[in-house]
Amino acid sequence: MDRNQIGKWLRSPQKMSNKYSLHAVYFCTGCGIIEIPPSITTRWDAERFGIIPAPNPRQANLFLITGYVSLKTLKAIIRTYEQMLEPKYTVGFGSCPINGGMYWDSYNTIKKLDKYIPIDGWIAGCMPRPEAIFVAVTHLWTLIEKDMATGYIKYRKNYKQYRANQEKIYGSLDWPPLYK
Amino acid sequence: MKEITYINPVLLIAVPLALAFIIPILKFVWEKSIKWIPVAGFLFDLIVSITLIPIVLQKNIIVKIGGTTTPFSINLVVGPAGLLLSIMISLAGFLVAIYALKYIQEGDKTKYHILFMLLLTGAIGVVLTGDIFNLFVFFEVLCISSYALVGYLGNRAGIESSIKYLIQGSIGSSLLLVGIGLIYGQYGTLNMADLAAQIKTADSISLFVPMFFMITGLGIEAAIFPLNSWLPDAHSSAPSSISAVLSGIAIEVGLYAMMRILFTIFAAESFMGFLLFLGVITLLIGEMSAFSQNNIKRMLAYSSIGQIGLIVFAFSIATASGLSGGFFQMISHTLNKALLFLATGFMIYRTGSMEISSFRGLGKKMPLTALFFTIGTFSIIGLPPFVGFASKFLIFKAALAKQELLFIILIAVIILTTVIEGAYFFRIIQTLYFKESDDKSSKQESAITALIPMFIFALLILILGIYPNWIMKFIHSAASELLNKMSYLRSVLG
Amino acid sequence: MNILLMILSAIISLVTGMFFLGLARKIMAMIHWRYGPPIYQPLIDVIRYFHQRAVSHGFIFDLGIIISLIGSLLVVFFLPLGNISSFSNSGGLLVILYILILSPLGLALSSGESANPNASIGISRKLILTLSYEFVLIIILLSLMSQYQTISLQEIVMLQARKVWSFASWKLILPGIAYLLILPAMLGFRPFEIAGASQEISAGPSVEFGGKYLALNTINHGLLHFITIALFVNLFLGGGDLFGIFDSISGTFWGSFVSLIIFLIKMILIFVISVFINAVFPRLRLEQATKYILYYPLSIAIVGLIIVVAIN
Amino acid sequence: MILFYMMIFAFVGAFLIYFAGKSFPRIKEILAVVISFLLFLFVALLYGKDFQINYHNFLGFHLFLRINMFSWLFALTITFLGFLSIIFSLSYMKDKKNNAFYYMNMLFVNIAMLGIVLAGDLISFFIFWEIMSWSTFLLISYKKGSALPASMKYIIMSIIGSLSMLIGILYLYDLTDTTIISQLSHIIRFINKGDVIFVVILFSIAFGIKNAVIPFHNWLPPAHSEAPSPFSAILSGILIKMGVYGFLLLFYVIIGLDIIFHLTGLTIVLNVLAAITIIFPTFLAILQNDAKRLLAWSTVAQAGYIFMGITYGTELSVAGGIFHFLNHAIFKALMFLAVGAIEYRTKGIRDLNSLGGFIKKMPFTFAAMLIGAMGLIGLPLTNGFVSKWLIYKTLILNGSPFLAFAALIGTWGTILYSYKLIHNIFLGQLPAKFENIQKAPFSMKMPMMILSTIIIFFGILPGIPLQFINKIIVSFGYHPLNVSLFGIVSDSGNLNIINILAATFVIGVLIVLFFRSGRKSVRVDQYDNYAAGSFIPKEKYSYTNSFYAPLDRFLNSFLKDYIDIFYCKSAALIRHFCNGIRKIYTGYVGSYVMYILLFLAVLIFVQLNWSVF
Repeated sequence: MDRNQIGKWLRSPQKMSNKYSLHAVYFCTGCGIIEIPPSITTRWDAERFGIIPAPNPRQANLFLITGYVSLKTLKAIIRTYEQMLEPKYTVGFGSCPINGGMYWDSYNTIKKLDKYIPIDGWIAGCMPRPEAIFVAVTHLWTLIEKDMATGYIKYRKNYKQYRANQEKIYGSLDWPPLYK
Repeated sequence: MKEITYINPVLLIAVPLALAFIIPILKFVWEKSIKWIPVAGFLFDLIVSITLIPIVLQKNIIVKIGGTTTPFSINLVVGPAGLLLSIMISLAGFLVAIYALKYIQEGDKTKYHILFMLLLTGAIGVVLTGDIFNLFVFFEVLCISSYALVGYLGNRAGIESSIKYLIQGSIGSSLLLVGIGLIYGQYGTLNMADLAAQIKTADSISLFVPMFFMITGLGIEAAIFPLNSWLPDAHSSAPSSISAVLSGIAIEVGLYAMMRILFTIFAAESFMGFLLFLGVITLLIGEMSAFSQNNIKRMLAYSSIGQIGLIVFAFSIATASGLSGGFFQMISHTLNKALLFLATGFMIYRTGSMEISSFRGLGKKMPLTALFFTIGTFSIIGLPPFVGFASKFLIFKAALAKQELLFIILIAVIILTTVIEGAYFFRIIQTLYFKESDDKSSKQESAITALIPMFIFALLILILGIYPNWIMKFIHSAASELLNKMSYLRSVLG
Repeated sequence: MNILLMILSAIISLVTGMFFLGLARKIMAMIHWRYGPPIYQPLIDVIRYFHQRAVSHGFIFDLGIIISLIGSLLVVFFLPLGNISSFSNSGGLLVILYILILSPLGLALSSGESANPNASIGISRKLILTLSYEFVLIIILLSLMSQYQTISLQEIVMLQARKVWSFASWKLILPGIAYLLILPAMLGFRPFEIAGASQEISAGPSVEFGGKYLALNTINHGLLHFITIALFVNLFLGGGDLFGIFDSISGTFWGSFVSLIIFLIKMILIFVISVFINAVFPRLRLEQATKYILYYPLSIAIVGLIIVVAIN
Repeated sequence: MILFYMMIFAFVGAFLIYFAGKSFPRIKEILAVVISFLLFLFVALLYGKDFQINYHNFLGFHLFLRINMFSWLFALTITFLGFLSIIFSLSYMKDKKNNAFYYMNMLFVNIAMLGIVLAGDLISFFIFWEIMSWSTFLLISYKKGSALPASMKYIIMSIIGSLSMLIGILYLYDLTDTTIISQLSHIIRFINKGDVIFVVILFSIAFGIKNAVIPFHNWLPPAHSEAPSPFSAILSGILIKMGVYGFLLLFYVIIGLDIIFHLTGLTIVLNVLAAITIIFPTFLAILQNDAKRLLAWSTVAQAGYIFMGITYGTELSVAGGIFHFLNHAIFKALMFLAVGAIEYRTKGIRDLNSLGGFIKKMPFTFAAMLIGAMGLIGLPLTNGFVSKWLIYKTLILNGSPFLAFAALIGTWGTILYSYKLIHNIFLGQLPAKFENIQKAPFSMKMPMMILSTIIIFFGILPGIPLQFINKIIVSFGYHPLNVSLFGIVSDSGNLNIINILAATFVIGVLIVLFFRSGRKSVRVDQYDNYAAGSFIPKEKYSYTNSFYAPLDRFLNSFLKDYIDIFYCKSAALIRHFCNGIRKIYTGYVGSYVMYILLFLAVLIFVQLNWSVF
């Protein structure tokens, strides 16, 4: 961990601060959320690494999608994701967001979340342990370090396609497009 | 001393009286002209009275009728007080007569004009006479014609209140007559000055009883508190032009007669304390009764009771300034109340109802009438720069000049009544201007002959309100004449 | 000279404010038996916020937060920090009281324009809570001003150094206790963490703040901690005085330095106590908080004021 | 005679507007603006003059008009605000019927107020006072409907007040034999204390009613909220300040310092009343949901500050009171005008629960309202700050901490209701029905702009108005304040605005630079807002309805306008009683005859038994 290397801070304060100030949206999509409380409290203490749950998406830059994504939840996920400020990072937590997991043939869950919003990294497993979150975070640090956590840029670039995918499910969305 | 020539004040009574009796004859000759007769008569009176002012201000004019010397002749004493009232009477008579040109449409017009002239002639007689029995006679002329006029419209309410008025009025007249009789029995004279000379102070019971009889008798016409029950009915059911005269003139004449008797004949200083309270109670009762009235003419009638109470209060202060205040209040009340009744008359005529709520939106439909009405109310409440302010101001000033706690308390009561008065009059103003009427018909202004007298009244209210000094000298001398018994005696008896 | 002092006090207050925020998190973590973030974690957060691409809801959204920060910094200049005081002589406590208004008002305007009901609820709660503790605060300040017969904060500090700290004088101990009782409310700490309740109304007034807005807001938050406690230390604990031990070097550079250090140590002590309170209490409802403040601290403060007035 | 001709000119002008307005609609507006501007100009040119003239003779009283620094300041404020609100009326009244009547009465009120402050004797003071009362009555009634009971309340209170003043004047006249103010001030020292107190009480009722001091305030909230907004500005800005003028005139010109200082009991009572007048209306204002009613209660509270200032009686407090009068006239007029602009654009909506988000549509009005509210709260760099500072300081240092507490806590209440006003009108979500609201027209913007500028100007350079006020308090017999251009110097704590200004400016620039150096933010609309992941429901996503709900619940249980309730109850009682009295006239002639005979019988009986007469 290079948190106290002042030289790095002076060279790229943005990157460094993004790394060590990951505030997560406290958003409960599915059963995966059960792993969050232990990870932020005494046992694993995520605050050591500057990770705390943020009260709302405007103040957060990390989006953990914890568990299966139903059609109804997806709408909220898209909305929340769009309201987060750039740069922002998303991590799919558990196998359900990756491929539907045990809901692989359910009629109202999303199988591939990254069709709708960009995902910077995945934590596989059902369910992953809190340690996995920390592993994911260190990977995310690396990605940020190497300018590879660019999901939000991808989203902006391919917004038309994402929007089309979103609209395919819902017909039309309540809100106007984020980008022109 | 060089004799100054002047028109004989007898004409003030004689001309209208004669004209009144010409009317029925004229009816057969030229019917259209009869309604102009009162106008002409009172215009004449007005001019004559005004020309008399400078003379009267120097000394009282004594007119002897019947040849013999005072105290045995029938005589007229034209002092400032009498003349002041006679000017008011003829002014009101003149203007109301103009008003009546268009206003009186139904009933027997001949009767109306005769009675109207008789009423005011009687009033002039009362204020000018120097003889207690003549006073009674003129008083009866006034009363009887007003009984008849109250019932003039011939409807149920009119007749009913006319009868009521008649009953109470005749009781009053008889009491007055009894009083006069008792006095005559004791002193053998009817001349006021002579009586006054013989009665130094009213201390014996034989004097009090006739005094009480006379006060009660006159008090009925003067509408003092327990004696004024006829007034709301009578004033509200008479035609508005008559209500104007009754309210503006008749009760004030009654009051004047009463005060003349009290001050000049009996010099009853001790009785004034009682009248003070009576005045305030009359004021209080009048205004309070008016407060929740919905019938506008009744409201105005009750308001007249209140105003009379205030005048009684002012006279009962029994100082020169108090009497000036009283006289000024008389003038202002005549102007205000006549104006209000005249305006109300046409407002009722146009809406066909006496309910205040039916006057909604009249400010749009009859702008001038409503404006005059507003001026009248502002004045009667006592808002500057209208005449009502000056008169109330004088009364307050006179009362406070006594520097007694009693007067401060009484004035507090008067303030309360003024507040009540403000409350109900401002409510009408709001109704006139600020409430939307249901029907959207166009302007229906009063007839021009009605607007002219209203305009003159309003103008007088405004002018006297701004320049009260113009008449203050006259009023002061009227007050001192009434207050100063000895100078009256000297001027009459020589 | 004055400008140098201004810059100095601004820097001190900003640094101390951020330090307080970090300290609070660290202490809380320790009480939770956690390791906790580094003490400079709030600084990292602020840097991160500052580099994010924020959304704005309009001109007042920008202006309000700036006004808020201006207000807080202005107050700092009116507070004597040890012997350092930029212009604590232009208006005294009354001006401080008024400028203290600026900060919540700016925040209120800014979050009001964000058009989020959570923000409005938060502001409404904050204003009501402030109103209730302001009852107490005003009485406390009035007792002090009546006792010392001045409205200048600097003079109050000097008079304490000359005689005895207000908190130690029996006449002013009641106002001091009342101040301590409302201190958590002024700091927005836990029994009174009502306006910025993050779980209930999504951080209340700052719900739409992100990016540089949130950065300014966090700095402002630190400053408010600083101001509240500095005011207490100045009013009751004699400012930078330590029983007159360092009187001999007062007026010199080292004198000022020592007094500043003493001042900061006192502040940290008070702050730590407040954080302890924050750690052990649950949140109250607004009605409960208001009622509490209007019952206990207020009655204590009123008794204190009566004593002061009666004795003078 | 210039003063007299000015008044005549104005009165004639007012009538001219009415009659010209009937036939040529455009002319009346031009005339009204021109006349009010000329009045302002006249008064402004009279600066520094000190003379009095006898213009009329009324029932043996000589009526005077006079001008000096004291009346000049008030006259200038009156004509200035009158001019501005007439300009504001141009668009506000454009579509209304019968606006000739409105303009005429507007001028009447202004002239009457001018007459009050220029009156050189108490009789003309009273006459103008009454003219003001009735013309105000007509204007308050102007909007019909619920305005009618409001104006009734006003006029009844007003009559009570003016009559008690009349009694006071006449009582004073009996004692001193004069009503001329300049003579009264010499003679008054020969009157005994009891009489002075009596006169003060009588006058205080009148002035207290106009100045809305509790317990005489009940006419004000309905009257202010129901009057047309430009007139509310006048009403709140200067008309109720005639009470202030009256108090100043009574205490410091007529009675004078050396006597008023010895009436300690009286001043304590007045001070306590002032404190109550600050606190209760402030909290009642928080509960209001009608924008203008909120401002009206706020006016009552601010009038309390002024009253506190002028009755406390130190030079700082009197200066503060006069200055606060000036400031309050400016910012409250501004706020009423701003609400008027909203009312004009929304076709009469001023319910705080149904507005919101207007900052996007009427930014200028918002700025005006914000500056007005800042002045009202008394934030530094606005004018309200200096005047309140003066009052607080003297209250604290002269040993009245409880009064100071009332004043200071009132300020916090002020923040609450000001913010509620701003938030519920301008901030929050804009309801969809107001999507097409337009900006305020120029004739509304101009007065608001001028007033906002003055607020800031006086706030930064308080020395300018304070120099005039200094002259006034010197004429009252106080020592002058040590006023510099930017503040006040005194031995117990100075005020220096320039420091605050410089610091604000420097910090502001630094913070703005810092702020600008961050990434540029993206502008989003009100629907792009955090709503727990859902798209926000239109019309429902707003927190304007009962903004201070917890406080409302808390206060509603015990805070009511008890005095108004008392007055209304007693009015109902009087009405009931009056109805009872009317039953004396039974309509049955037999009882009438009985009254007559009973009267006679009682008179004779009493006289026979006790010979009272």
